Amino acid sequence: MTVSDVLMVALGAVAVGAAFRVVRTQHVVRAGLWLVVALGAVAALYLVLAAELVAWVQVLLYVGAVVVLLLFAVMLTRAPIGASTDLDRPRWSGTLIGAGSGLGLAALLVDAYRWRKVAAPPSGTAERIGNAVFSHWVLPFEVLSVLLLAALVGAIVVSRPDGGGR
Amino acid sequence: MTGRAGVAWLFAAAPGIVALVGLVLPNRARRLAAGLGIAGATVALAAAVALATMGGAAIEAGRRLVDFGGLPVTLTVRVDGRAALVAVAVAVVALAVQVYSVAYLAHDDRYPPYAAQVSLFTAAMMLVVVSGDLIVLLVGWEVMGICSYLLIGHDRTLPEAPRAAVKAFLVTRVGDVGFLLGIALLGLSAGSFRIADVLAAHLSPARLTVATLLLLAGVAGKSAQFPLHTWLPDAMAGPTPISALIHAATMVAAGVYVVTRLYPLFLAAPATLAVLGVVAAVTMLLGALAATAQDDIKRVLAWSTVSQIAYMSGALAVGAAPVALFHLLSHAAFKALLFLAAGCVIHAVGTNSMARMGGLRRSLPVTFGCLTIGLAALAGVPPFAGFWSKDSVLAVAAQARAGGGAAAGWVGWLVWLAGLATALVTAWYATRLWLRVFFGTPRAGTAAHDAPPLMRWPVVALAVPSALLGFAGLDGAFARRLGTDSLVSFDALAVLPLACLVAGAGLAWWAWRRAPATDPVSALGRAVPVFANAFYLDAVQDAAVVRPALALARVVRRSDESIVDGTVEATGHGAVRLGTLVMRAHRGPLSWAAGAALGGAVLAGVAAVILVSSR
Amino acid sequence: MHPVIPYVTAAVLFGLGGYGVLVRRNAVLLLMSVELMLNAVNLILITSDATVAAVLPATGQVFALFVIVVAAAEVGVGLALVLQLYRVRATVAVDEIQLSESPVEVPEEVA
Amino acid sequence: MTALLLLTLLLPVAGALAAVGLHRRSDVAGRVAAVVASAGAFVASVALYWHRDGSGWVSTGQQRTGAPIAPWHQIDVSWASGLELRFHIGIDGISYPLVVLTTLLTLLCCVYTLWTVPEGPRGSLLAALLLTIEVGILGVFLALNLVLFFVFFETVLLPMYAVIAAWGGPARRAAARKFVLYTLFGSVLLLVGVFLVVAATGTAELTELTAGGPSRFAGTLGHGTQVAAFVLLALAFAVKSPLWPLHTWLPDAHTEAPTVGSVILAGVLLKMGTYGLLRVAVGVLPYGARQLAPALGVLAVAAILVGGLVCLAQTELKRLIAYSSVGHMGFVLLGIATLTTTGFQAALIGNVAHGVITGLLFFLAGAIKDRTHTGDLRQLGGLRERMPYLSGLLGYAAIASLGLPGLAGFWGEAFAVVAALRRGGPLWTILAVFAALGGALAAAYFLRLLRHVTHGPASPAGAGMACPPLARAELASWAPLVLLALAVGLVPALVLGVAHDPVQALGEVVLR
Amino acid sequence: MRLDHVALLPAYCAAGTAVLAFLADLLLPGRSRPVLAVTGLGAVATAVAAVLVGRGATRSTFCAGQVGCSYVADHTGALVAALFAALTLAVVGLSVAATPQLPAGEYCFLLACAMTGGVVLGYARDLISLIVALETLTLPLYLLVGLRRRSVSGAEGAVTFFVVSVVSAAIALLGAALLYAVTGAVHFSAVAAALAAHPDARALPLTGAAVVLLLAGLSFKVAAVPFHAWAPAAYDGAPVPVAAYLSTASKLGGVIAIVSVTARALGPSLDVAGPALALLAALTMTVGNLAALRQSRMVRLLAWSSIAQAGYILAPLGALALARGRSADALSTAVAAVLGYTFFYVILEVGAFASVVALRGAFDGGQIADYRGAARRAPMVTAAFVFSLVGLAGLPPGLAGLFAKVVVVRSLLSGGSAWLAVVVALNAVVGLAYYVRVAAVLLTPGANPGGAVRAVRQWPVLAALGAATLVAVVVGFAPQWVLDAVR
Repeated sequence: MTVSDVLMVALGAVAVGAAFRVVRTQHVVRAGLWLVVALGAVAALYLVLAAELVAWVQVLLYVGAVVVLLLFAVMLTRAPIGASTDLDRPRWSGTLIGAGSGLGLAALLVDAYRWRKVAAPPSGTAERIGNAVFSHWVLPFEVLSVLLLAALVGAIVVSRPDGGGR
Repeated sequence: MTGRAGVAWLFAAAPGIVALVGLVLPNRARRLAAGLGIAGATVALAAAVALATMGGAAIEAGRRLVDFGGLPVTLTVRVDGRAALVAVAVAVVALAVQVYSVAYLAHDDRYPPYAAQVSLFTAAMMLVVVSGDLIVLLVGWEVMGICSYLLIGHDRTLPEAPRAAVKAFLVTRVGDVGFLLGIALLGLSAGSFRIADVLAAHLSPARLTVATLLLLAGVAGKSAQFPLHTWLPDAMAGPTPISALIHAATMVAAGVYVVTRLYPLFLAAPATLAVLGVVAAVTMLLGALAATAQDDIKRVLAWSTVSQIAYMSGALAVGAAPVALFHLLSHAAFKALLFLAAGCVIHAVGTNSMARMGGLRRSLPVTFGCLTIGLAALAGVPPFAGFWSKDSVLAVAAQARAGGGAAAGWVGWLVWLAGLATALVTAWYATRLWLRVFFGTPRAGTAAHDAPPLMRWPVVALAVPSALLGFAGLDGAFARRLGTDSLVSFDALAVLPLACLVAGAGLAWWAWRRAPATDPVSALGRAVPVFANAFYLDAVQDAAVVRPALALARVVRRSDESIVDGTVEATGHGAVRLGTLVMRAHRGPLSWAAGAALGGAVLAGVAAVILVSSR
Repeated sequence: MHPVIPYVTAAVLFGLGGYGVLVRRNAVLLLMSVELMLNAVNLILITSDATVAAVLPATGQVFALFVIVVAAAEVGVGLALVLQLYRVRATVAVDEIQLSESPVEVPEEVA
Repeated sequence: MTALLLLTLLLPVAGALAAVGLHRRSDVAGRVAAVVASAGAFVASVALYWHRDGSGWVSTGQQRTGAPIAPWHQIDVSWASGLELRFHIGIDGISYPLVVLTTLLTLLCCVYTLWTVPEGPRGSLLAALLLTIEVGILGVFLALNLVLFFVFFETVLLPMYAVIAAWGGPARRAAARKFVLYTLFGSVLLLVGVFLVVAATGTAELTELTAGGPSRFAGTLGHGTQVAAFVLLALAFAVKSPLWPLHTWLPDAHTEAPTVGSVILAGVLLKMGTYGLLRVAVGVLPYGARQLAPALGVLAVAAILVGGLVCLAQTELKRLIAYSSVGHMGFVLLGIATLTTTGFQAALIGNVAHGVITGLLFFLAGAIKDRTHTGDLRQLGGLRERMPYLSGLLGYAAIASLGLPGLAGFWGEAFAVVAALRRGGPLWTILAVFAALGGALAAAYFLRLLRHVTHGPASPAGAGMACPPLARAELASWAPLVLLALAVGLVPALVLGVAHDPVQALGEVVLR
Repeated sequence: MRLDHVALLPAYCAAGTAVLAFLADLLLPGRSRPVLAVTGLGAVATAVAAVLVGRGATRSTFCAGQVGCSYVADHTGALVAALFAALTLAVVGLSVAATPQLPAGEYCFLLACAMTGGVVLGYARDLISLIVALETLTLPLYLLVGLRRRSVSGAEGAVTFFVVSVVSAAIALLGAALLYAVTGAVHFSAVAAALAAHPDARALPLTGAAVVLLLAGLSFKVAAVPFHAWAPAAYDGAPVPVAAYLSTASKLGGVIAIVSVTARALGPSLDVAGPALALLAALTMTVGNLAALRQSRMVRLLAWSSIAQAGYILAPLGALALARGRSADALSTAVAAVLGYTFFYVILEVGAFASVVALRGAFDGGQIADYRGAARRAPMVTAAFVFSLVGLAGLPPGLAGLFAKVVVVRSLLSGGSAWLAVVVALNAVVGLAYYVRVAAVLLTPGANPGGAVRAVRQWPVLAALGAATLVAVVVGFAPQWVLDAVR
């Protein structure tokens, strides 16, 4: 166990714990807040794994934007602030499938990697990633721009209030 | 094709063509139809007589009709002396029937099809007579069956006619199953269906026995031999001339004729001959005994036919085909005469029932005379035709008792004894009929008088051969045409049939004398219903064959609809039900869809892992 | 370092996300669960960069970036749709959205 | 002469298009166009006989060409090479009688439709559908490419469905559905079977596939494949023929179909199954055929017996005739199952005879039902009093159908029995005996039918009904069938003469 | 890095169409026809560009040295791109009936964005581009489904579609990520090379799971069982032209993605992918057909039938389940069969949906019973509809559909998968049961109680229908053109 291992275990525990709260809490707003914790812990994990740029993008985009968006949605749909009793459906099938997928995947990964040790990868600085993106991944980048544009326009047209002329 | 072969074809072709024309005539073209029918029969008769008198060697000519995978079917004519003589008999009877029918069915509004069917019947029989190919023979054989069906069912006023017609065809058809199989077996063994080839082929004894036994089934059907005789008495539902046609020269004679045609095969199969002998003996007595107790004049004659044909079978069973043919010819003459004369009686009194006849000899003198000749021939009174031929049959049977011939000795004994007993019974019932119809006090209400000339003349004409044909048996040329040197031989045993005749006739006369008003049959006491119902064989047949078949049919239909079709329908319904289940499974909220996707992925992953690990 | 630690973390996150997707009735909570799943994928991608000799360096991280952006776009669109649903139905409970018309109607004739 | 071949196939297409095109403007004109087109096709198909190589009408049986399929005329154009599909059509002695029968029956049906249109949409649409069906059937008989054969095999399904569903009796929907689904079940198996063969051999040309028999494709068409493919093809053709126990679509379809639909269905559509079995299944897969012939034979005899027994207990006129078809096709299939040249010949003539006779029977049954508005045997009766000619014709047709020698039906049935006996061995002997008994059964139920319908007392239900005499249309469309039944019965070489050589060659392939 | 702009021309055209549609709406506010016309023209231009580029030699761009290229403009790609453009054009034609109620500018923009994703999809040769392109194809469609205001079923359908799509995307991404974790590559050729080079990696259960998860995630797009449950709800909630797009273009995208990945990247792991696909195909066609038997709404019936059709589409790949089917030869046959079937299918499906639009308008497919008497009201449209249905059932006169089935069965038997061929064949029987039911209703004369057939007379709708029917007829008689095109 190296320092990074200890960190990863700790952050992983935080992420998993927070994620557990996200899917189990009876408070809609708290779920959003726990999500912040979980995503933050994952971002920290990225840092440990030397993916700096991704980590910061995660913090900015997820913690900054997505979660805020989600909380807005919670408010807009007039979700109760306090605890609710009817947030969940009967959960045996969800438990079965969720546990199956999670544990099965974990088993596969454990089977594949055992307790193997690897060297830490070179740091994923913005420069390196940027280089990679703009030397090899221009096509998806460009297509992504169309995607984002479509998402933008679409989200606007769908959320535009009624009586907008059309 | 030689000219004589062409003449031979004319036997069948003339009535056949006439029949086809007649079938499309409108119902009102009565005279034309009658003329056509008579013309057809006349041409056939002329041709037959010409060929019979021409003599000369047998004709065998033909051409290939079709080829079934190396099995050729040929349109072959094969005419020898026998065929020519039988053809003459057929033509004579046919002509007589055609002429007779004009008057007998004077008020029938569907005469053209009737006349055409009679012509077709004649043509079919002629085809059987002349054909040198078994398949073509089968054509004639079966067409006769269907003509009998049509003609028996002709009378629409009789409620039992359709039933009798169906019965006639079906019973013979059952026999024909065997006939077809027998022909097929022979044809396959010989590689050809030509009779000449079949006769020349070498068949193993077992195969030969099987084939001839199968043929025998068909013969029994057509010739009304036990156990397939049940159709014949019922066939009386047809018009009387048709009965004459069926009984005298066509249908029932065909069976016997075909056996003589293929006789070498039968001679080589002693087991078949033994079976034939047993059948003949049983049928002979059965028919004669049944004839004793009938009230319907036509039924008496019908049962007598059964019994008389059995004489021919008996002759065949003991190895004497010429004698069988001799009896066939004389029987053709007197049985046609009997039926046509009986028709005159029926025509005169308007009923078939002998209980309502009696004392008719004065009002119907011509009919009386002719019927008397016919009955005498039937009973075997010398010197009428039946005496000579029946005596010949008994003589050959007596000879066969010693064994060493074609058949075993016991077959000869059986046929001989049965023949003698039958001669007695025949004399008895012939006398009874004669007395009941023509003597005693008249029981009919209306004043009867002799039939019109068109009916009278054929009867008179037929009386001639009935009386005289027997003498032909003494003629060497005639015998040679039938295939033997001499037909008639007398020895000491010839007295026995005469004794039987006298005994039978005497018993009947005695019984009648005692009480002229009552039926002599009452002397038989409790046996009467048994005889009248022909030992209840109809009921047996009904219970053993008809009812089970119909029950089976109902079961099969029901199971076809419920099981076979039910499976199909169930498959369809099952698919729809499965569809309902699928839809019911999809009756969930959105999360169900997501769960299916995730769950499906998990399952697929598990499957893949198992697949990879098991490699 | 032992890559199995982040891998297992990712696997558990994915499972929790799946659980959330299936169990949550509130559409917004459902979206949050989806985000957990996508994060699990990203974590795997990032970790892979450390464990595999990639033919192109840092492909995993690039992939993860794209995934983050796609996920953001999806969330934006998804929330818009959820809000629209809320406008027409006044609820965001996903289990009130039925997959099939109810009741299942029975067509008249069968095979 | 290839133009004639094409004309035979295209004239009905043109007629169908013309009839559809005209149906709004003038229904009568559409029907006339259909009659003209079908008459043209008939003439063209008959004319195919001339200008061919090979022997005269009645073969001497001596000369033989080597290949089982030696077309008189053929057209061979590539269509879709990726699917091994070639537009390869040709005619030979085996297909010629069936082709002429098809064009003849369609012509007669179109003529019939000229005067009599069953209740439903316009008559010209019915005529157009009949012509479309004709194209499909002709295509099946003419195709020399397996894939093309399959395409044409499928072509008839929907038009026939439409004919039943639009012009049929009260329960037409269900009957039509059953027909189309059941027979599609058969044809999809055909599809699989065809491509099993094509995948194994790499060709779909019938001439090539049948040419060398097993030797040519010995390496590629293994025994297992042959058996599997034969099972599939035999199932497909058994459904179409139909063979017991796959027959239950037939009675329903016939009972509900309009008269002309029944005539086409029984007259020629069923023949696609038997023809396919003979030409494709047996011709291409002789080993498979040899392996499965006993099973086929047993089922065929079962069909004969079951068909006969059900008829004996049947109470509906058209259903009875339909079940009698099951029995008759049983004889045809028995002939094929024997795998002897005798059996093949019997099957061929049985096919044609059944087409002619059952076509006539359905015409007559339709006429009776039209007049009395019932098909229930118990309510019919005394027909010969009220409609003597109709009942006479019915009697004729029934007698022909029960296999009376001298009429067309005899040859096929008798020689199927002969062929079974020829095959020898206990099994086939027993089959022959039972088949012959089935023939007696046929007599029983047809005479029962006649006893109910023509003989017997007039039924109270039908007594008061007005019974129009036979119309000109009826006579015109029946007369050829009446004559053919007699002509084929008297001169079987009309059908078999041309078939002798190809059957002989086929027999050699199969028995090698 | 030099870009080959010629190769990228179709993608540019598609993206340009989106921009132009948006601009047209800005410049001509409130008028829908010009916007639609511009979009249609853009689609035509895209198709032309794709065909022109495809006729030349194969062009590659966005290459990473030896590793491989992200974008390869070969003729299959050109066919796919042209097909996407043509389908978009047809849907634009159908949308004429819808735009009075929908915002034309945004509608066309989203449609064009989806087309862009589809066009790129055909050319994409790495997992990242593939998934991004697929998302670009899909994401606008959620919005299009939900675009109709105040439509409960539209909003519900959109959310359903969205949720299942996102979950499936997560699954596909998981598969892709694991595949990357195993192989270290995302370019198809590199993945295949890595899998081929490392048998031990191939033997890893993780690899098997990765392969299957990737395919499972992608199967969502073709609406294969069990990733199908969104389809009926989404189709029924969407405007009919959008449903047409979902069942054709979107499905085409899924097919291309699966085929691309299977044939180009997973070659060495087909022993895992093959059985999975075979099972998927068999399950999909069976469930789809059985469920379709029980539908009473027209669009739902078409949705279920398109699920069943997805099963047929995937079936040829099921031949890869057997070793005999995994030769390079059999693989290319199977791929050609998939593409060929898809081609025939999309044409017939467009015809069917176009007929629904022509008979009922763009928003409500209605009950099947509502179509009674359609033959009298609109005989030609009904004839085209029946033709399409019959074609989908795979029977003459719908020769296109018949040959489609033939293609599938042939490729299956070439691969030795007779069992799957029999499953396909039996499913065709079940399929006919409902197609023929619909056709019978259409042709049944008789009173139409609600007067529910509202024939649409706008020419673009009829033109789209006519064109689809015409193409179906032509390729029915000349199937070889299609077979050559997909080879």
